[in-house]
Amino acid sequence: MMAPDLFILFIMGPVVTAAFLAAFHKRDLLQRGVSLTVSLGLWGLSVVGLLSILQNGIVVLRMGNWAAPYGIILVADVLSMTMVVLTMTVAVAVVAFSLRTVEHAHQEHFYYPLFFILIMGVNGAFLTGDLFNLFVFFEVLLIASFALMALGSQPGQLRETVKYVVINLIASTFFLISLAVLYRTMGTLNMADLAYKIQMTSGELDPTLTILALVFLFVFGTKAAIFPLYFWLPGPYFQPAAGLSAFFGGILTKVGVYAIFRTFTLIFRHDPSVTHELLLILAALTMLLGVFGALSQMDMKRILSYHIISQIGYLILGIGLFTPQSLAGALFYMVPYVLAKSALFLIAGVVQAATGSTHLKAVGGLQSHSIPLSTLFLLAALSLAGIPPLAGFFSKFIVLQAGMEIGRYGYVGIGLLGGLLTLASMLKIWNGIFWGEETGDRRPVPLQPLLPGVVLLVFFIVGIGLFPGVLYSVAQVAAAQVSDPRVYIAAVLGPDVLW
Amino acid sequence: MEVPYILDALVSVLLLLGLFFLLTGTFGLLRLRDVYARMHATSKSTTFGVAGVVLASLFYLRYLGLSSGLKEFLIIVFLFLTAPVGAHMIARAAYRGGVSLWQGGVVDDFKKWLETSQE
Amino acid sequence: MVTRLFFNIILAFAWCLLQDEISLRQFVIGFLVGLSAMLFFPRSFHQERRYFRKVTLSVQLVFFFVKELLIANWTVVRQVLAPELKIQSGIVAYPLSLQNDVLITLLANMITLTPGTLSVEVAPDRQFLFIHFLDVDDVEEEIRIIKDGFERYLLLIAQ
Amino acid sequence: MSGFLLISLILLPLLGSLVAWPERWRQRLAPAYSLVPILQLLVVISFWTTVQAGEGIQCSWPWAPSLGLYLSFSLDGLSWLFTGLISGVGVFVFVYAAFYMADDPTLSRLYRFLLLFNAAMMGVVLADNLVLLLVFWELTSVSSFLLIGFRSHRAAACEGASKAFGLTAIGGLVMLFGILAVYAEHGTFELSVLLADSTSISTAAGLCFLVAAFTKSAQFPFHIWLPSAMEAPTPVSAYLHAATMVKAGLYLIARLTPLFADDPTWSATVTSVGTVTLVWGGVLACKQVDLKALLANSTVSQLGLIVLLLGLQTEIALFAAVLHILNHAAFKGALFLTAGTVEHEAGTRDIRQLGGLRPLMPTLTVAATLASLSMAGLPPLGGFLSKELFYESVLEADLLLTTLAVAASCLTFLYSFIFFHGTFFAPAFHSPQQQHASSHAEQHSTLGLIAPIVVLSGLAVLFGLVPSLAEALVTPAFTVMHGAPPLLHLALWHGLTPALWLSVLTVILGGSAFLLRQRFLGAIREHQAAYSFNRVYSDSLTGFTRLFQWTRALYMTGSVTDYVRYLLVALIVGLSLPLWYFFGVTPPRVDMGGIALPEYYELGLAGLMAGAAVMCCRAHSRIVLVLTLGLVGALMSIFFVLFSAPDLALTQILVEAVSLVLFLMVLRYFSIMVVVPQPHISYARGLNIGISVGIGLLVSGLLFAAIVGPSLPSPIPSYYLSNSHLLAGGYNVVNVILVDFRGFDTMGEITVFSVAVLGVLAMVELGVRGQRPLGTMFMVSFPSPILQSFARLTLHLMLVFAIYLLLRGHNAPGGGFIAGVLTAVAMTFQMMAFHVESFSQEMPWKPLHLVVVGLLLAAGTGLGSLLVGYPFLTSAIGHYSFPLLGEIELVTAMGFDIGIYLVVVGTSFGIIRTIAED
Amino acid sequence: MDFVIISVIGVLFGCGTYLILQRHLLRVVVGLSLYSHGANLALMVSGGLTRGNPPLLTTEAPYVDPLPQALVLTAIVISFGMTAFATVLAFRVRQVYGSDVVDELAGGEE
Amino acid sequence: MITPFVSVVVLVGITLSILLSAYRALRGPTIPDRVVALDNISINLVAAIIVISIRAQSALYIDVALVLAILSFLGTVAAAKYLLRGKVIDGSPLHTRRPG
Ligand code: NA
Ligand code: NA
Repeated sequence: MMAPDLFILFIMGPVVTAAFLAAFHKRDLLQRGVSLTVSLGLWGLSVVGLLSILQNGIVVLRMGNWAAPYGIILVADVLSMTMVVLTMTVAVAVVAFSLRTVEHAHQEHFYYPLFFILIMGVNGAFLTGDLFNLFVFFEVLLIASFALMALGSQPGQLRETVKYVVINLIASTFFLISLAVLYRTMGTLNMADLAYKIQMTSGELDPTLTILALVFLFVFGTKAAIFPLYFWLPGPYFQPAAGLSAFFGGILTKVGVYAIFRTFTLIFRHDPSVTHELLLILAALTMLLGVFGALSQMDMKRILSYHIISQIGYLILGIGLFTPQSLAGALFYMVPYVLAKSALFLIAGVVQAATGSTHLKAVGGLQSHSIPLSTLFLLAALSLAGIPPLAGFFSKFIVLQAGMEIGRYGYVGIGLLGGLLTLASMLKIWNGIFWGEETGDRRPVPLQPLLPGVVLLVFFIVGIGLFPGVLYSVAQVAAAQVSDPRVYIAAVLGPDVLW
Repeated sequence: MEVPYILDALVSVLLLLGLFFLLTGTFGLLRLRDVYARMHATSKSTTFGVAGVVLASLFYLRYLGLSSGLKEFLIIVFLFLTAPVGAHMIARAAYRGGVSLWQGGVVDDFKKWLETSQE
Repeated sequence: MVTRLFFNIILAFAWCLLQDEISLRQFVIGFLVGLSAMLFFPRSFHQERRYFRKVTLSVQLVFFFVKELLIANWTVVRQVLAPELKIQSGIVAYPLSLQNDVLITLLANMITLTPGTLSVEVAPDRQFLFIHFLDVDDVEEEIRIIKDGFERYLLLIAQ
Repeated sequence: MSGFLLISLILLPLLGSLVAWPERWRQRLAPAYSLVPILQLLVVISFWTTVQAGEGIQCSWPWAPSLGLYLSFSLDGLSWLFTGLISGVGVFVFVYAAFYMADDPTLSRLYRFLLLFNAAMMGVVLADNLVLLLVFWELTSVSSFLLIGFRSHRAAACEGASKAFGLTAIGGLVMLFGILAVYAEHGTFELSVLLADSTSISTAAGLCFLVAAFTKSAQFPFHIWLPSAMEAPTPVSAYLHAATMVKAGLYLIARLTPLFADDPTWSATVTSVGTVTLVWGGVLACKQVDLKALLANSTVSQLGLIVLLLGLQTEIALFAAVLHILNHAAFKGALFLTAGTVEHEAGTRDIRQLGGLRPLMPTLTVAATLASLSMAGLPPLGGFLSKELFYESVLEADLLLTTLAVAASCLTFLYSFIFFHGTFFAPAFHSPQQQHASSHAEQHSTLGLIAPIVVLSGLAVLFGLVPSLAEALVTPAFTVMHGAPPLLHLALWHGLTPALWLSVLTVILGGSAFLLRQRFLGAIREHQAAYSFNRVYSDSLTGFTRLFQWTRALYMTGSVTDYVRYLLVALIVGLSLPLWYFFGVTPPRVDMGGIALPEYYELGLAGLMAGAAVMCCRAHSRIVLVLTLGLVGALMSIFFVLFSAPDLALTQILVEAVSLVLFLMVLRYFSIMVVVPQPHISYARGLNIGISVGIGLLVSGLLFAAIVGPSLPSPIPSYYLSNSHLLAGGYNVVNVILVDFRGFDTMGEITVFSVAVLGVLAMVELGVRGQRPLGTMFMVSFPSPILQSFARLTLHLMLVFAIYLLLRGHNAPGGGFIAGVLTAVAMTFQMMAFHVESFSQEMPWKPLHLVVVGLLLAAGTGLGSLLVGYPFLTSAIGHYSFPLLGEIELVTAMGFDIGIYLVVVGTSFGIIRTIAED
Repeated sequence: MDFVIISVIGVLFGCGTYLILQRHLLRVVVGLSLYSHGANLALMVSGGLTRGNPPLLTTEAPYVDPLPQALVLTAIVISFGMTAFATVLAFRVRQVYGSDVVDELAGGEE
Repeated sequence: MITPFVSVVVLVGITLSILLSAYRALRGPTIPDRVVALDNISINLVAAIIVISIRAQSALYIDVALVLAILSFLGTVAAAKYLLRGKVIDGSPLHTRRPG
């Protein structure tokens, strides 16, 4: 259906676009037009790509025509391609939102080029089948996010960028350390090759692998913001412009989650009773502490920032339960949650545009100001809180169903409690911003033009809620591919690999 | 690879000579009383010491056919060009930065000139 | 134009040095490389004339310098390793006859590399070169060597 | 066909709620929404024969079969009764609302929310799939939330809405747990399958459903949300919070009753919760002075009564339960609407300020009194019938229950009388002017505000006078619950049964309490319970928020130092355990083969490196810090030389040079040469040192484990070594890896590098300039002619050297990056010797363009291979001969390398220039 | 040799940590640089520090493992970009805030 | 064949020389002293690289030595300029700044 070579476009398309836009960084119309066109085009392409993979199986690209494990390969399986589709969906929404909201000075200072580099890094991280290459793409998305976070050089931005930079660079260093240990022990960096070698050995590497699993968990967990590594997140994610917050909050931490997902299903599956049990404990603590933090806040964007953490907990829970159903659940969780989170951050941006603040005490009564806005918020927020029949409900439903099936009632209970507290904090935002006294200055900004991006995201939230079976069947295929590493290994190393 | 003993001896002597001057420069750096005096040691002895070592490698590697020795020559030229410029830059910076001569110096034309040109 | 050509030829030779191979092929490549470097990184050049005389003088200067250098290092070794340090140092203004910056640079460098002296500063009007003397007892002797030795050669080259 | 008719009950309101009239006619067309419940009622009536015959209607569509989800609906007697209630009461409420909010511009929105609720409620009672039921169940909560908070500018409304949503959401989540448990046990969500299956659901799952039912039906201790929900407009209160939504819980209990027929835990839980709610609600109702609050608490109490009956599970009790559901809907609907009309006309709902409305509103007085009397359980009204059955049920049970039942009925009697007496019959409280004003208002009072009440209380009377009507309506529902048609028959006169005597006793006690109410009511009303459940709720809410704020403030200090500490301590703690296991529990056999022994000078260099690192820590002035860092970098390159890595050594040195310049350039913005006082040895310093030592040991330990632990052989190095020239045309394997084998890494790497310049440009050019640097404290001095002449001479030599390194990169140490940084160093040196602009303005290009061209060149080299049908970055080798130059080997990877070169030159130069110009 | 280098890496990481935990932003940046030096050495160690010729096919076998060298090169370049960014960030923070003391940059959590 | 042995001796000697210079770099007392000491160290490192390449019988590291010499010079000049003017690279002499 889709030529395998075209999958490179999800990585190289953005970078060529970025270079082009950087060259013409003062051309206003060009910047916006090209950005929208390219993001829409890549979005469409990503959907076609996903369909193609669902139909024809995993696509493997050899960079430079070198076979694994010698060259770098890109692997587009359902999991990674779903992430790419998700990324591009959010990207389209963010670009649509940015067209109207990005300050002219910021646009002239490489807002769009940096954003496309960010997309390149994210897509690269999702698609790569090589751990060192994953490191490289992590760095790509990191430096793009550094630059975007600091864009504007306001004191608050610079301050938070410092935190973000320091923490992430530390994590990156340990990523390198773990790669060093990995190469020393396993003699390869290719994920499929690693998985293959681990499958072929009989336990003598297990202690080393457990150590490695923990270092990788530290690295990816820091990026994903799980307990006890999440402390850095809320501050920096509060700062940037709303469109970026949406992308950061929606997609960036998910790269870390994806990496955990990938490594803990493909590579570190030697001793789930240690590694995955640890994931479960961390997931529970992440879920609770994140939402506790959210409840303690009085600003919409801050509440949303803390919620990122809490929701990460659910995803890790799905991975930690480590059954095909729970993995499908984790992937299913990812999609609506990312959509809702991004939509909510964009809505926060609209609120900011309309009133100049997102603080619950400074704003109020927006419901009467814009019914579409408040409806969109409610749909996204209730989805996040897991209220049926919105997509978020089924996310929670599937993960918890998986937990019930293997009798992990405690974690199911914590998951439900987390859902309740999420609802409480969403209601807090609703009460503070959309209901209550009409406070806060109203700026004469037409809000309707800011909404198409949000509408797109909410459309999918509602759509998935009404037809959960579609995404679930995708998630099941993904889970089937992920649960049995042999599928992945055979796709990468060739079907005639010796077992 | 084997080398004729005369080359072996030449290289060893040059190396040891180089080391000797390098160490001399460093001793000067440690012993002399102010930064200007110390720079005398490093700009001359150290440069000379490196030159000795480079010469050793020039002969050695050229004999082994690994190098025509032209690049080593380039290094020597470069070192002899840069060491004084560097010393000059530090000296003027130190002087203007207020690092005084040891014991105030017996003669200081520079100070006089600076004072008159400031007026 | 001539200066540039001369410089370009120097660059081509430098290329051959780097390649460890002096041949026409490398020279041509070196010339092209040097040309492109000069095209993409254009900088102004001083006018230079009478190369051959200058080259001869330069070679003489090099030999003179190497001789002084050897003496210098021995002096420094003696001073550094002497059991007692009884050095009276100071900065002396040396009146310059040269006016060309490149040649002043060469002079200053050679002064630094010779015993007991170190160039500290050139006056902006090129009137003086300020030299740090490790031992001010030898000032006259040193200044004579500079005046009659290094600076004389350089003045000849400058003409 | 009947299936579609069935789901039309849900689709009609759902579609209706999506209809938005155009702004101009919105107010006038709003009442048209009332057509929906009317149509629904007709549909419900059309099912009468089916239900009467004891049959049901089932329909099902696949939704997400892989998840066990089906859109399956079923109608039986029980759901039919509820559909009737929803649509029937709906008709009255919709009509009433049209008049009640005639001039309110939000009426249309109210209708749409009500329709949404209506659809959800229909869904709850019709859903056959448990998940589907939960979907509608939560939808009722959402619509209730929107309706309670309808007057969103009032803080109390928002608070009430959240409280209702929050508490019912607890139920929803617990129910989800129960549903999942059921699925884990039985593998299905279909109610009909579960009900048909003889294997019963486990008690634990059952209790989950009960919690949901209790929250929804405002059972103790979740009852607190219902009085707060009275902030909703009165039609909403009548519809949701009296007649329908609160009965969803009852529906759920009733629906599941057959499954728990012999479950004592279920029965005991339901009965006891119902009893407590019954009594406690009655007490609270008596205390109230607000008409709606009184009714709300009475609703709590009445719901408790029904729950109690459902828990008893006897035939009489179940029959009484369904009967009372019907009766309660009628009289409570009427009473809520009465409260609304009274407020609408008199402007207040405070019972102490009301009174004497009888002459002004005679019709309303009659209707409301009859409804109240029905609630009080007096004959010949509907309430009497159900109360008689209630007494019979408790008499069958035990004495304690009977006593409590009588007490509760007395309370019911009392508050019913307080309600209608206080409103209509008590002496007027108003001053004459107010009286006049309200009577003036009453003349405008339309039929629409009275008629629905009259009809509803008429129904309450009718159910008493014609018991067979009520019996006919509830029998199908009862049959579903009980599994068999009822043996008993309703009649007003049952003979002198014990139940009748209890009724008499109730009237006597209740009547005396009413007469004596002045003695104690005032005192009770004044006396605020020291600790109500509402207080518990709000205090725990604020308490938790404070706790969360406090704990967050404890660790979220905003200081990056703290965050780094957490991170590293987590790492130390997390990794030391497996490392201990690795070395301590299963010590590996150390294989020293292949590990080279160090030479003396290598040890010395290692010591130097360690010393330099420590020197960095101890450097007091920043410039020494920076220079020492440069020393560390230089030593790194020596290590690379020792490790036979010339490319790395070159790269490291050059990078160090540029970094050094960069550091020195920004240094002037920091306090220069000021000796930074070392912090005193303190807790923090000790902690820092501890963490530092820990991390150092940890990293060493980690690598030590990697070295001594088992390892697998790698085919990769030998592959690279044997194929680098053969397949990729390069002798420098490292460079071939960089531009070919793993060229994709390099693509990412130069992207990182390019972004650095974009980020720096943006960071420096945007935002405020801030304070000027401390440059003024330095002596102004002229540029050094010595340096300048030297710079002039060396620029092109260095450039030629750079190009030499670039071109030879594929076969010898060098390559795009090294050449690029060397070029940047050369340019930096020019800028140092001259002014930044005197150099940069002479250049015929801009750094940004160089970056872009380089990036596009690198990308283009890779993408070019796509055009000829090879994967991205596939390289090609060609040999070409040129005049004078001879034969030259060209590899496309060279294009890639040149791209790298351009990016690196542009970026390095761009960054340095940007800072220099600032 | 491996063990010597491992010890050096440990020292680099220890000192890096100490600097990262210092009060001044510039020291933090220097600490991060020490970290990346340590990580690069670790990558070198991962190839096994066997004595051999550089992986240039113009010299004679045995060669050392070329892959770690390529990885380190990439890592050096990336960390160079990162350090450049971080340095300029520190400088802008100092400019805009008037302070580079990390404690004074605390906040942002309300 | 005494060169291999002599080269080790020389390398140890150079290491010693570097260590002694490091003492000056630590002691100071003035910043220029430290700069001079660090410059001396890097020149010693150049010598070390050359000796290592003699030991390894490889000309590959000559380039490294050359580049290190360049770095050493550049660092010294940069530090000197920093000490002298606070600015490593001077802005426009005419103070023609871009607006912004
Ligand atoms: Na508010
Ligand atoms: Na590279």
